[in-house]
Amino acid sequence: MNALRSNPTGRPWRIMLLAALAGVAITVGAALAMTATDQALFCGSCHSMAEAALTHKRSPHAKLACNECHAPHNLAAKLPFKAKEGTRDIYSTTLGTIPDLIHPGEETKDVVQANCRRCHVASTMTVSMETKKYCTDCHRHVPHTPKLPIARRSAADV
Amino acid sequence: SEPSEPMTPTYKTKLSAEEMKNSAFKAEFPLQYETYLRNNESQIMTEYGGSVPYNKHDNVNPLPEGYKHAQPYLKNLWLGYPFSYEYRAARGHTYAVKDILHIDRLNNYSEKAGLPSTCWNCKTPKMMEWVKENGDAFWAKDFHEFRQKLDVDDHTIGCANCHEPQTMELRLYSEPLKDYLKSQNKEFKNLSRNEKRALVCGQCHVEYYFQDKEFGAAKKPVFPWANGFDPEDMFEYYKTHGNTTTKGFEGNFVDWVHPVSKTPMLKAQHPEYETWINGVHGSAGVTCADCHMSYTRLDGKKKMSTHHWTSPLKDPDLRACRQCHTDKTPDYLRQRVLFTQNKVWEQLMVAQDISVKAHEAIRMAAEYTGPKPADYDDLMIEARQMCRKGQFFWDLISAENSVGFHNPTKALNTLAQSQQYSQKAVDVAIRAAAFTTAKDLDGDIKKIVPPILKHSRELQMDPAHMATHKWFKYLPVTPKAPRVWDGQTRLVPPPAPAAAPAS
Amino acid sequence: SEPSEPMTPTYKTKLSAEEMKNSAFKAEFPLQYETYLRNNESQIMTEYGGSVPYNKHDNVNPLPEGYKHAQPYLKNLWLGYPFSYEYRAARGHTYAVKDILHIDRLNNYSEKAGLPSTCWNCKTPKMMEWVKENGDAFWAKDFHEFRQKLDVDDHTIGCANCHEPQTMELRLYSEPLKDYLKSQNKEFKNLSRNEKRALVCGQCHVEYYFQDKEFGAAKKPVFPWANGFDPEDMFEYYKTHGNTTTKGFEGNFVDWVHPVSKTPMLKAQHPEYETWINGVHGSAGVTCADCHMSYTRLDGKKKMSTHHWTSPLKDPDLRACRQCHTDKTPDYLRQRVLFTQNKVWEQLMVAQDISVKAHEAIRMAAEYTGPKPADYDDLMIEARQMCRKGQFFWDLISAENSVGFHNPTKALNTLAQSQQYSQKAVDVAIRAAAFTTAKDLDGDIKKIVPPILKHSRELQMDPAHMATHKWFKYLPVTPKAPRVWDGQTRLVPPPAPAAAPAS
Ligand code: HEC
Ligand code: HEC
Ligand code: HEC
Ligand code: HEC
Ligand code: HEC
Ligand code: HEC
Ligand code: HEC
Ligand code: HEC
Ligand code: HEC
Ligand code: HEC
Ligand code: HEC
Ligand code: HEC
Ligand code: HEC
Ligand code: HEC
Ligand SMILES: [Ca+2]
Ligand SMILES: [Ca+2]
Repeated sequence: MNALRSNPTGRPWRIMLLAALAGVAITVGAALAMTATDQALFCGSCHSMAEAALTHKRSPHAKLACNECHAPHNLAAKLPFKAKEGTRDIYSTTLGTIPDLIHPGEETKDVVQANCRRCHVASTMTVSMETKKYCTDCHRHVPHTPKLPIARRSAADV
Repeated sequence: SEPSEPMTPTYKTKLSAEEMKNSAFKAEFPLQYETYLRNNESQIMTEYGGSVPYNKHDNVNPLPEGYKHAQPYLKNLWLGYPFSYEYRAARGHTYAVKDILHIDRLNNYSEKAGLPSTCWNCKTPKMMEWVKENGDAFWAKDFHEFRQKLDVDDHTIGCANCHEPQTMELRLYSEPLKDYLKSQNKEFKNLSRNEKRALVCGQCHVEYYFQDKEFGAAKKPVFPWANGFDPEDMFEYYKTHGNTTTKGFEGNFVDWVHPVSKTPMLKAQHPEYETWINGVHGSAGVTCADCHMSYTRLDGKKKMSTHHWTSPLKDPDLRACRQCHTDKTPDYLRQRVLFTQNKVWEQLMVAQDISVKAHEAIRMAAEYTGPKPADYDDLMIEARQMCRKGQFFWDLISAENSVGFHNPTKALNTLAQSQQYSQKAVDVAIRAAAFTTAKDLDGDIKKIVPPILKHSRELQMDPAHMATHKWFKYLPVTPKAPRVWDGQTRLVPPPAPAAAPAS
Repeated sequence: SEPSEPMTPTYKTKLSAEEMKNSAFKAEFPLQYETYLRNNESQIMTEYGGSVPYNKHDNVNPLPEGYKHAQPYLKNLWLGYPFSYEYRAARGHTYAVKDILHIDRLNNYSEKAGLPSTCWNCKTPKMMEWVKENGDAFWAKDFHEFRQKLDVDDHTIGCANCHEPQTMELRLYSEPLKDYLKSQNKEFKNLSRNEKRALVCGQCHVEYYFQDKEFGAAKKPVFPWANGFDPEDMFEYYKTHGNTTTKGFEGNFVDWVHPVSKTPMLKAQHPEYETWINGVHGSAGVTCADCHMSYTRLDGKKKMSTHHWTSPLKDPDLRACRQCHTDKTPDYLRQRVLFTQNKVWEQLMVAQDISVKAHEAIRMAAEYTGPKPADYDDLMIEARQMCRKGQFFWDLISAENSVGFHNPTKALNTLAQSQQYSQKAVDVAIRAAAFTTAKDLDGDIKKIVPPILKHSRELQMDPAHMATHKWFKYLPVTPKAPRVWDGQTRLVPPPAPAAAPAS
């Protein structure tokens, strides 16, 4: 199922794409590109991101860029992270191995968690909200409302 | 681009508005069609569900004939009713026509099927054609009349049952569901997309009955929902929607009379929709399609609804569930389903046993010849009413295909009620027999009334078989008759046309 | 600028490590203390829960004495046991000492309370002091000995029961829970915060029993969890943890013998923790504190855990629930809770009735003087075993304070099982009486054995009262005695000290 990990012939592709993407990120280097590729408009341009983009748009967090949550805030960590994630996204999209279930991986969850804490530091100062592993264990709707009926989040692709 | 509200994609096909053949849809929708063909998978089991059509009463033999989680008393409880001849676990939609053509519930040893054409209702899109041609006269026609009028693959449950062929919009083909919506002043096309994603299944996965002629077109299928979807609501409904004249049951709808206890019975069938509707998921708006038609990417790119309707637990990854339960592992979710199913199964077994005991208690009271209490007749009516109710409540959960998962609390509460009503039937029957039968009814029910493992239309013609169980003596041995139908094949020549009646 | 790293708040107080007084914490934690005082609210009810301490058996009188959802047979089922004198709905932690000082379960008409000091275990942080001073000799001491040794407000359940006063870290004060964790090779301080947020409640909101001296310190409280947390696990546990010598119950732990049926009984108490642990929420890691101590903002800014432990449904907005169920309205969630509670309540009532019938059936069989079946003695043992089990299973749900919400499927399954065991007790008792009692047991149980509405230690001294119910004749009329204790006040002078034994 997971071509990226199990298909050995995928390896050269992966390296090429990684190199290409990292190259773009470094040579353009402009804060502009960096910011643009953080936004809902960019991420949502991919069809497979439509559900996330829609639910995000309807949420109280709508004004945030996707990567306010989905990339490390610290630039040194953000660059390689974006390159790696971007490569994976493009790789899956172009090679047609988009999984049925796009699931937040461990790394995504940790990155997001750090960002929740970063923004909401004031809320978590007086009382420890780290009673659970993730903020979203309580704030289950943030921001993609995963418990809503599918028809209100998603539809088949044309 | 800005994300848009989720909408089913729209289509403009080259198909005719009357298209019924499944294969006709293949060219335009190769991916949906490919998943549709996966309904042919008929091997994989889960703990309680899955797709092997084993005999649902046979907990003795291994798969594919029996299964560990079978209910041994089914043939006893449905004695005298076609379901006692054969009842198997459901499998994929692509088998619907094949399976109905071979099921022993229909009389394949006679020119008369014993059941009306209504049986076709939930097996084929051809229904639309047949109802249009025959009007309400269709329902009461003999089932056999239409045996050869369809193709087993091309006309089994398929695209046209749920989609308008030219636009692929969801639609209803089902007459009883249309009638119900009309009675609620609702129109399918004005309902939300989410409601439609459950109602298309609610065309078939529902409790139904065949209308008595006094109430409209004879044998027309009707959904007994006027009072609501709960067991008590449907039971109340049946009290006033039939033509029975039996004392104490006047005006009741009755599916058949149990030959052992002479109780006017109800049969419940697959009430998935009614069970789901106020369950944990149903009330949260999570629809059948969310779990049984989750999105998949067949070409690795495009998202589409899988058209392989089956147990979502057959997928090791439980992807259907984890669209919503993103924070849970497949193993965790599976365990939670089992946490409910194990308990429901346990209570189902108990309810079944007491239901059998109720029939036996009533039989003994009916045959009791000693001095009777003054209110004997009333007691017998009360005992039979409780027996009817207890068994109907049991059957609503037994016939429901999720072993309680679609609505855990309703399932368990209904089974507890079933046990109470059946126990009440036992108590009242013992009272009617002036307590003389208490002793014989005490003890292990499996010994008092053993489960019937084998029974069929053919076996009922065999006096030796009919001597193997004490309850069989309440059934007639039927005359030996050759098999007339094997699927779509006639095995004996058709009878000479009846001479035109002299006029 | 970069926001600062979030820090889990830690505390370093000026309190002594041995601080027990609630008021001592006020200055350092005014907000938590303010919410703590809200536990004094004792007026608001929900459909099934809330904080009015009505009599839990009284479904006749209005609030505050009775309530529509009371269980009428409690005094019958607990006859001969202190619970039959008085049992009220729980209210806030701030009342714990007040309420135990006034409850009629303890004998206030005698120098001997009739119950050991173990009763103090879950009412006050003073426990830590008392256990330290007395060691394991503490438990078997008379309850009255400690009546005046604490302050009703300052020493009611409070901060020190759950927090280490100098750091405010969560800690366990509870001996039985420490013992249990030790038996599992676990240490509280190594557990996750999430587990701690349930275990601090699991110090008290659990089933317990007072140990027979053969098994260790006499009267020490123990949690019967060695086999697990389910009803069957605990029932099995009790089979081997007592000193009973009664035939058929050898080695069983027994709380008391029901005087009417002579059945060695078990009493279940508030098994919230055991019920929750494998329920929908418990298994998902949602803890007691998540629902009963949700974060709140008292001064409009600072967020803190509310220390008002009460029904989350008392809040019209159901804020505790909606942090997780953000997509649902309060009304929707309330209806879902009721969907479960209504069904559980219905089955609780039925289970209760059959349990009463079991005692009556056994009583009749015991008093039956006609020719007995050969296995009469064995049958009586079996009937009593089933009666004990049926009532224990009922009590586990009856005593649990959420009316099933903490674990809907386990609650309903347990009640169905209770009904089956109790019915089995009835059936076997009828068999033991050679079926002669079947007739007298048939019919409305409310008429055969009316619910006992009034009973108390004082009433039991009154022969006229003791003539008002047929079951009372199995109880001794107790000698008239003046009241000795009213709360912390002695009403009669202490007895002269016993003369020193001559040596
Ligand atoms: C406020 C923080 C936040 C923002 C903003 C946000 N996300 Fe997420 N995202 C999350 C969290 C938290 C999860 C994990 C969800 C879970 O565990 O259910 C997640 C999961 C995902 C997933 C995995 C699939 C899923 O639905 O669980 C995708 C894809 C995703 N986000 C894409 C996006 C896109 C695209 C945007 C912008 C349009 C976006 N996110 C904006 C917090 C955020
Ligand atoms: C080129 C199309 C495309 C774009 C643009 C895109 N994604 Fe994705 N994304 C995908 C695909 C395909 C997957 C599934 C990858 C897989 O799991 O193999 C995915 C997966 C994810 C996941 C879940 C994977 C995990 O490991 O947790 C997150 C979160 C996510 N994307 C966020 C984003 C964000 C944020 C952006 C914008 C910065 C973005 N995506 C832009 C195609 C895209
Ligand atoms: C870049 C900053 C930022 C990040 C990252 C972020 N938030 Fe927020 N969050 C906000 C802002 C700003 C608001 C207020 C939005 C409003 O009310 O308009 C908010 C609102 C909220 C609210 C209250 C509204 C609601 O939806 O209930 C919650 C809860 C919340 N955030 C939780 C989270 C969690 C959990 C995460 C991580 C998954 C997260 N936030 C990540 C900035 C952020
Ligand atoms: C929340 C998910 C969910 C929803 C919604 C749902 N189901 Fe199910 N369904 C299940 C699960 C889980 C099972 C149990 C499968 C098993 O035991 O293997 C099941 C079992 C079934 C079965 C039996 C399958 C088998 O293998 O025996 C049928 C038929 C069925 N459901 C139809 C429906 C219909 C019709 C609806 C809507 C009215 C519906 N379901 C709604 C999850 C769901
Ligand atoms: C209202 C719709 C409806 C009607 C009317 C209906 N069925 Fe079905 N039938 C179903 C559904 C849904 C299933 C699958 C679920 C199940 O088996 O419980 C099914 C399953 C079956 C099966 C395969 C499993 C089995 O039961 O052995 C057969 C055969 C069958 N039906 C025959 C019949 C016959 C004969 C009649 C007429 C007496 C009939 N059906 C009437 C909806 C219907
Ligand atoms: C039992 C009902 C049922 C049958 C039979 C059925 N479909 Fe569907 N179909 C649905 C539902 C439900 C949807 C989801 C519609 C929505 O979400 O709005 C759907 C969606 C679709 C879509 C829209 C894209 C997608 O994948 O969601 C297409 C195309 C489609 N079906 C084709 C077919 C074809 C071709 C057949 C026959 C091989 C068929 N359907 C048989 C119920 C059915
Ligand atoms: C036209 C009637 C009809 C409609 C509409 C219908 N079903 Fe069925 N369904 C059946 C019948 C009949 C069977 C049993 C076929 C057999 O066993 O031969 C069945 C079987 C099933 C099974 C069991 C498959 C297995 O592998 O065990 C599932 C699950 C199921 N249906 C779900 C659904 C869902 C979900 C929908 C709506 C999206 C739906 N059905 C719509 C009649 C229907
Ligand atoms: C479209 C969303 C959705 C899908 C798909 C879904 N669920 Fe749920 N599930 C919910 C919601 C909503 C609840 C109710 C609680 C809540 O609001 O979170 C719930 C509750 C549950 C519960 C707790 C109640 C109980 O019955 O014990 C379990 C377990 C569960 N789901 C399992 C499953 C399984 C297994 C599947 C797949 C067969 C599934 N769910 C599919 C949304 C979904
Ligand atoms: C998911 C939320 C949730 C969790 C987790 C939970 N409870 Fe509850 N609890 C409730 C609800 C809802 C009620 C019913 C209140 C009512 O009927 O008014 C309740 C009732 C109670 C009551 C009775 C309150 C009254 O007013 O009568 C007690 C005591 C209690 N819970 C203790 C606990 C303990 C101890 C735990 C952990 C072992 C726990 N609860 C876990 C939601 C929860
Ligand atoms: C293991 C802990 C524990 C022990 C030991 C214990 N209790 Fe309690 N008690 C509780 C809890 C928890 C409640 C609140 C829940 C409830 O009432 O069900 C409570 C409630 C009460 C109440 C108020 C409600 C009522 O029942 O009328 C009284 C009075 C009381 N207990 C007295 C006693 C007495 C007397 C004993 C000794 C026989 C005792 N307790 C032993 C935990 C305990
Ligand atoms: C029945 C148990 C219990 C009692 C009694 C109790 N607490 Fe707590 N307290 C808790 C729990 C549980 C938490 C949450 C701890 C966590 O999440 O790690 C908590 C948290 C706190 C915190 C940390 C900040 C916050 O609000 O979450 C403070 C301060 C505190 N309690 C003070 C007190 C004071 C003062 C009292 C007495 C008036 C008291 N507590 C009584 C259980 C209790
Ligand atoms: C030291 C023992 C003890 C501990 C620890 C304890 N409780 Fe209690 N709880 C009691 C007693 C005793 C009562 C009944 C007091 C009364 O009625 O006099 C009670 C009553 C309650 C009530 C009923 C209040 C009402 O308004 O009806 C709730 C809810 C409750 N507790 C929840 C909790 C939760 C949640 C925790 C853990 C955070 C907890 N308790 C910890 C002993 C305890
Ligand atoms: C145990 C449950 C729980 C966990 C874990 C949790 N929260 Fe909360 N959170 C709550 C509750 C309850 C509220 C509502 C408090 C109120 O508004 O009175 C809340 C409120 C909030 C709000 C609303 C606005 C505000 O500032 O009060 C934000 C933002 C928030 N939490 C962020 C977080 C973040 C970030 C984390 C992870 C570090 C987190 N939460 C973890 C339960 C939780
Ligand atoms: C910290 C998170 C959290 C809190 C707080 C919480 N829940 Fe839940 N709830 C869940 C989870 C997790 C499930 C299980 C299904 C799932 O995974 O979505 C669930 C399931 C449910 C269900 C479906 C199962 C059932 O029992 O019918 C209901 C209803 C429900 N919750 C009501 C409530 C109510 C009422 C409260 C407050 C008294 C509450 N919840 C508090 C997380 C929570
Ligand atoms: Ca029916
Ligand atoms: Ca106990």
